[in-house]
Amino acid sequence: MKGKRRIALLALALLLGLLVAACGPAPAAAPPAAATPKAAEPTKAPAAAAPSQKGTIKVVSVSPLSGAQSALGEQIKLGAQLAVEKFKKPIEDLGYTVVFEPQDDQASPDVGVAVAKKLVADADVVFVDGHLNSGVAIPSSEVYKDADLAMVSPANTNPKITDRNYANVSRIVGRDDVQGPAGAQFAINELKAKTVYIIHDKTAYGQGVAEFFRKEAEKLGAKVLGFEGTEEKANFDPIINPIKAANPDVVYFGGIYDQGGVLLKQMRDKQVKSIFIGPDGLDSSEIVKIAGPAVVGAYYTTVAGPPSAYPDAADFAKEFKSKYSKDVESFGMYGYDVMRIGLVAIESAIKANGGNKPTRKQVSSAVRAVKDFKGITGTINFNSKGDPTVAKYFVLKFDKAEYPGSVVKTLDVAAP
Amino acid sequence: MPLLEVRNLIKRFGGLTAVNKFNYELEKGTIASIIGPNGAGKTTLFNMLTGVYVPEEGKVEFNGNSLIGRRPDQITFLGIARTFQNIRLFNNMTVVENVLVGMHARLRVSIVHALLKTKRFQEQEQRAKIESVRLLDYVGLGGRGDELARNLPYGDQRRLEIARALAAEPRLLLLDEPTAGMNPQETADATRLIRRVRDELGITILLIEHDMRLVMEISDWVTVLDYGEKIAEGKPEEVRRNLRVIEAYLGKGVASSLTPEANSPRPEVETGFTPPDQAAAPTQNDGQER
Amino acid sequence: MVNRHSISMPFSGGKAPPWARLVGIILYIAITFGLAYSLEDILPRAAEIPLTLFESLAFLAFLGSAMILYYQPIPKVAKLILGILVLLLLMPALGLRNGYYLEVATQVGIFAALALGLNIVVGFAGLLDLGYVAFYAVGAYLWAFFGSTQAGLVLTSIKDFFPLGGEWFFLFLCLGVIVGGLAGILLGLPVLRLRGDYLAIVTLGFGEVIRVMVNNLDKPLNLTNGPQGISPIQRPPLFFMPLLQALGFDLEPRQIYPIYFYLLVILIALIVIFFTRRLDDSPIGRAWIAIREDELAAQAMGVPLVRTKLTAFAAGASFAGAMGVLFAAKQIFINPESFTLMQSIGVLAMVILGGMGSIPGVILGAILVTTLNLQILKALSDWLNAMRQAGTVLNLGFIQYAMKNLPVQLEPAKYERMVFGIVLVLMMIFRPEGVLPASRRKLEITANRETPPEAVSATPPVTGGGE
Amino acid sequence: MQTETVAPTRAVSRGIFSSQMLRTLFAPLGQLAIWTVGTAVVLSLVVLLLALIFRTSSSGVDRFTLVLSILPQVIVDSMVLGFVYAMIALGYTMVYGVLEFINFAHSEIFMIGAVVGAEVLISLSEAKALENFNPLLLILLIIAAGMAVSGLVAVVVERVAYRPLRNAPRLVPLISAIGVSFFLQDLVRMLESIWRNAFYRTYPDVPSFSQRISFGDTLDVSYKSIIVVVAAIVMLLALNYLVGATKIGKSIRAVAQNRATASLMGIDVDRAIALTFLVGGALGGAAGVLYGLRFSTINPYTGFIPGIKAFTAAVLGGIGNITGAMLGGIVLGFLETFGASYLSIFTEGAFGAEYKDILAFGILIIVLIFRPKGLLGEVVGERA
Repeated sequence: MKGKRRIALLALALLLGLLVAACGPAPAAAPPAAATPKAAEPTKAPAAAAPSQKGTIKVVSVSPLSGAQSALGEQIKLGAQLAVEKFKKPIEDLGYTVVFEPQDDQASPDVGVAVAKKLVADADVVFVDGHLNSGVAIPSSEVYKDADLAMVSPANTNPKITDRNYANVSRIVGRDDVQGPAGAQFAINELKAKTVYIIHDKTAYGQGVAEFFRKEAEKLGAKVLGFEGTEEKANFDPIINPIKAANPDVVYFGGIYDQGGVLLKQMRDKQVKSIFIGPDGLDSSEIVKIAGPAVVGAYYTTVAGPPSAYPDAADFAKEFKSKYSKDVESFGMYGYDVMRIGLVAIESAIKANGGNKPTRKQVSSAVRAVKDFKGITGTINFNSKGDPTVAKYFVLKFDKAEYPGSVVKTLDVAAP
Repeated sequence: MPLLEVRNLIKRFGGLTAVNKFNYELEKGTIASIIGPNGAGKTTLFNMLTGVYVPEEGKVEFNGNSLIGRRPDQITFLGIARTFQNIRLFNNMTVVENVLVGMHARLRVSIVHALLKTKRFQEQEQRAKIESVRLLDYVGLGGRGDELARNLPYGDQRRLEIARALAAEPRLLLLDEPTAGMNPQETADATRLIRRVRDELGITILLIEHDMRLVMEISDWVTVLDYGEKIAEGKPEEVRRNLRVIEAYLGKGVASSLTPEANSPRPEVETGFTPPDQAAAPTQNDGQER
Repeated sequence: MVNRHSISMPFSGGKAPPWARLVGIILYIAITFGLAYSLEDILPRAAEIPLTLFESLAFLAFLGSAMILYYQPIPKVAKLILGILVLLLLMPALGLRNGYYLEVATQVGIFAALALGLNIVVGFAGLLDLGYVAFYAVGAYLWAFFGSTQAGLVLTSIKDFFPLGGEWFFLFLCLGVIVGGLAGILLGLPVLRLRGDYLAIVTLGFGEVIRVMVNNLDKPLNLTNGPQGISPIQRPPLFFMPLLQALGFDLEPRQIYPIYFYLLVILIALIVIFFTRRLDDSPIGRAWIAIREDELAAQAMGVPLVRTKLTAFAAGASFAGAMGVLFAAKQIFINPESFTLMQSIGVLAMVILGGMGSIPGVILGAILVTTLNLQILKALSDWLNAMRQAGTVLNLGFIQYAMKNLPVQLEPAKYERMVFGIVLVLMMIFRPEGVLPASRRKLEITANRETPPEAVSATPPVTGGGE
Repeated sequence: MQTETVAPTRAVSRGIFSSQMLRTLFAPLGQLAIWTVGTAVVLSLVVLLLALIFRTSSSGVDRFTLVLSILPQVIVDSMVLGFVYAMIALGYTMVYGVLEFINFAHSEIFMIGAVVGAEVLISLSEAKALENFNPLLLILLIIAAGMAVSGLVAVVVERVAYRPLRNAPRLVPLISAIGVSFFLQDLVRMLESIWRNAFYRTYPDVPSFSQRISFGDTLDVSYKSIIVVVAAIVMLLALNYLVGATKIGKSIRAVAQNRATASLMGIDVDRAIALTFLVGGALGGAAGVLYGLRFSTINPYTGFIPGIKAFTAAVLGGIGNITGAMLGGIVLGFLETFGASYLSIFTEGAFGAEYKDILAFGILIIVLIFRPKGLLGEVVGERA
């Protein structure tokens, strides 16, 4: 009985709270930003100074900000944030407030879809910079597609992302069916590997790229001694033992650094001397922290070259560092470029729409219409599927226990 | 042919033989008691009769069916219902529902009928409910059907347990200390009820009891267990005079100092051994029943 | 008896006459709906004002109206009309305004049905099942397999049949019930003899086993496509499209589907509620509860333990199977990540929070946990984020805290587990019976004899009274 | 609870050095050795036999040489894992023995130990103090830190979340324990996030631990593995002494036998239970440190899977039985490592290490169904 009454009271309290909240200008925050040293923050100042006449435009980043992969996701978010801060001016000049909303998909498809639905429901959201994981991007983009919401991916390399031919889904990175084979070609042609052993992390991404690696390796005549998946995060003993027995020339790991680093370290601990290669999931400074000296000699392929590979990127890297006191990594650069493309597209869509707020569809087509965009990661044009017409692939090697490795090979490959 | 026939029943727990080579016959229509000090194996015996324990050896026949290897619910279906030493009601169900659960063995139910609420199902439910209310009236709980079982006073809980057991329409009713913890008035009521159940419903009754007055007053036949063995058996007055019985209860020295002619068990005998049984019951009932 | 209906209304005392209650509830619905609908326009936009948070709370209050309605002793017709109004009219209207509301409502419906299924197992029969989500996965993969090209990869000789058309969805919804139930029996048979706490761990293990299997059964035979997941999965057909067009609604499928799924979910959830109530009020339901209360006594009363537990397992699992089919169709894409232990624990938290064995309680639990997860925690995160970006400084009088210094890791949305954990512990310690505890049904036959007529009339005759 | 099989009660009165005493203390060691060797031999024979029967794989690889070449390594890895499981399993089994309750949160106690160990090592390494430390001292320091914090957390958890529920129906404390488990995961994550802005922690390299002893090509034992095994054995002996031969142990055993009676005998039941949690938690914490040391990365969710497996080990050995838990841990470590190492060799990749985790669940289910007593324990089935 008491319970029911309590519920009713709760409901009442809630309602009253809402009424109060709705009537009185709310809460215990001290709004005058000008009174604080943070007034110089670029985000705040214009919004406060010149409230827009034409409404709000929201651009978002969606990436894992929590969990194992938050180190990668955080880069995307910070890159995008920097881009918004630096390049929102033209749109604000057109009379709109630009708001940046970083979202967390927790690297989970369920959360990703829920976030996508939330974004779609917010009419102000016109551009999505995300996701990190293909397994999340694929179901989420189904939601974006129903709303024509433009999504450009800074990281998803799974072929399926663009192979569905959705007009609103694009990416500025390469594809697993190029990256995996590129790794295989490098291993077999350059490193002269005869035998390979493949491990993957049982995620859509890791297993996907591992399978492309296997196909290409078999095609090139290398012998695949093993192909195993594991969700294990710590104890790789039972996986390493058969590798040790098989003694392959190359061990390829399809997956993310949080597992890859540990695997590598334990492999070296057990005196497995095979060459270690992985995809762009290993492309993070964390792998050096995890594997320590064991990282030396390992290779990784990536679609995102290190700042040193891009001449324009040096200034950006400096700015990033000074702003967030963190070194920029490749996904930060891609997150930054994607957001810039988004802002450019929004601006042109507004102009094409006679200064009125563009529809999502208009923004989506404006994204595809972006021509010869000079990003810090290269010049970008989209093909009809949404892939960049030409994508760069890098092979890097850790010469010492320091991130990033040095570039040993660069490939320009047209999208298939 | 006796209603219940037990031959050579043995139950061991580890090294301890709880019931040893127990033989027993129970005729239809009797009220029989099993007495004995704590740990004598009475409840173990009940648990074997109702299928909770599987005996190591021996056979149990009820009404021509062997009970060995049958599950408790199957034995209930054959016509044996029981109550428990420490009341085991379904505390968070209403009084009527407790009785309805007692009818479970007799209700033919299928999920489909319940989901579709077919006419047959409704009629059956209606009949069951009417009967439950009647049973509650019978044991003197009329009008309390919608209370939660746990809210009943102690004596009424005992009665409800009997009503619940009666709902199974048993031929044999096993009562495990039906008056334990009752005051004299409640005990008298319970005694009357037990007798009525036999006389009016024709149900054979086997009870475990520590209250000697009750046992002597109500029983047609008394069996005494000690350390798992039957040490005496007979009409109440015979058992009362049996020296081994007195020894078992009071120890050798005391027994020899007592005259066998004592009219009734002394009050110390009644109360002397009931409390420990009750004291440990709430927390340690599991161990207790072994 | 009388108490049972004495839930006090937000706008009146405990003993208000029915008309006042009616007015009250209508007012309540109107206000919460209005707030959820128009807060967006009312509130000024500023980083410091948690608009989405207020919206979520308003929406939660609106969702709660269905619960409050349920407890009102107002004429049944009025309840029915208001219920239909809330669920079938106002909710879709909110959905058209803000699609996320509809998504949340749909998820609430899905989780309510799941929680009701788990409630049979945990709440009624007292069997702690920590792998409940396995049955949900079974249903989801059942439809995903046949409703996509996946089946064609395995059954190569008849691969042209796949994907099965959307109209098969409805058949599979029924198949989901059966397959889920069978899975429940298969799982239950070996483990139901175990004592309660062991059962919990073993079911947890089974849940993991199913997830790992699904994740790995892309070889040797590609049944599940492993971690890549299966997509696209067929959706049920819009067979009523012509009717809508005839009525002059010219809507695109993508506008219709959210509402369509919402209605489907509500329909199924209602069926589940209906069935659960019927089971609860049958010998089977009583046997479940008897087993929960005292296994030994139940058995001694003629309740066959294993069979009764199996029916509970199967009944719970069959609901999950059906919801799984629906989930697959709604998501279009499924992969093993959707069927983790966290999901099982989330559903368990709903059951425990609301009240084990209490049907309205469990629904309330589903509403609270789902909105908390999907809306409130996220809204809090967004709010903190906005303040952080805007450089807000909190003025607490004696201390000034610059939001910018708040660690990014401290976002409420990330601490789902913590919330579940706290809910479970606090509920167990302070209110193990839940927010809305189960109350046993009164029986009309005794009610007629024993209670004043006024109370009886408040009891709907068909079901024998409110829960 | 069968602790009396571990140690006769009268041991104390005979003085510390009596032969009875020594037998009490070291009998489990012998048992442990027998089981370890026995399991290793049996499993090795099984895989070798299988390899002989199915000698050539479809691609022409000789399975026998393949199997044989890694066998020593597999056995060593099995032992390491087995001892870690054994130490975690002790926490489950002790609490179960005393309270008949599955302490679901024990896996998080283990995790907390691992995190504390990592933080101590990281702090030392950041302070550049690692080199100056005597390696032995360092080991003792981090294990002690992990034990202290874990033991303390276990006691607090018992006080806050279990004690109020001690007389509640069985499922109530279990649900509370599940809640605690999830709460602790996120709590650790939150604290680490605030403090370190990251919650994936890596044990820094300590050069003196990273050395290895090589026996030719096939076997290579790192110091870390040796540390794990030795530390585990020392802990197990210490526990054995504590439970079997001290007053504390006696009070714990008394409470396990019969709480009501123990309390009548003047034993402080609450204190004995708290001590049980302290000891079990400390062992879990030590196991966490060793686990982290050996496998290097940990996070707030590290505990869950090893926890479940250790629980399986406890059941396998006969829950409530201390020696059983150790043996169960060993056996499970062997089964898991053998299974995962060799499955893919025999199935040619169709099934492999990805089924490693569900192997333990499979064993759990099979044990519970067919031998609920475990290897040496009490009956698990429902009491009447």
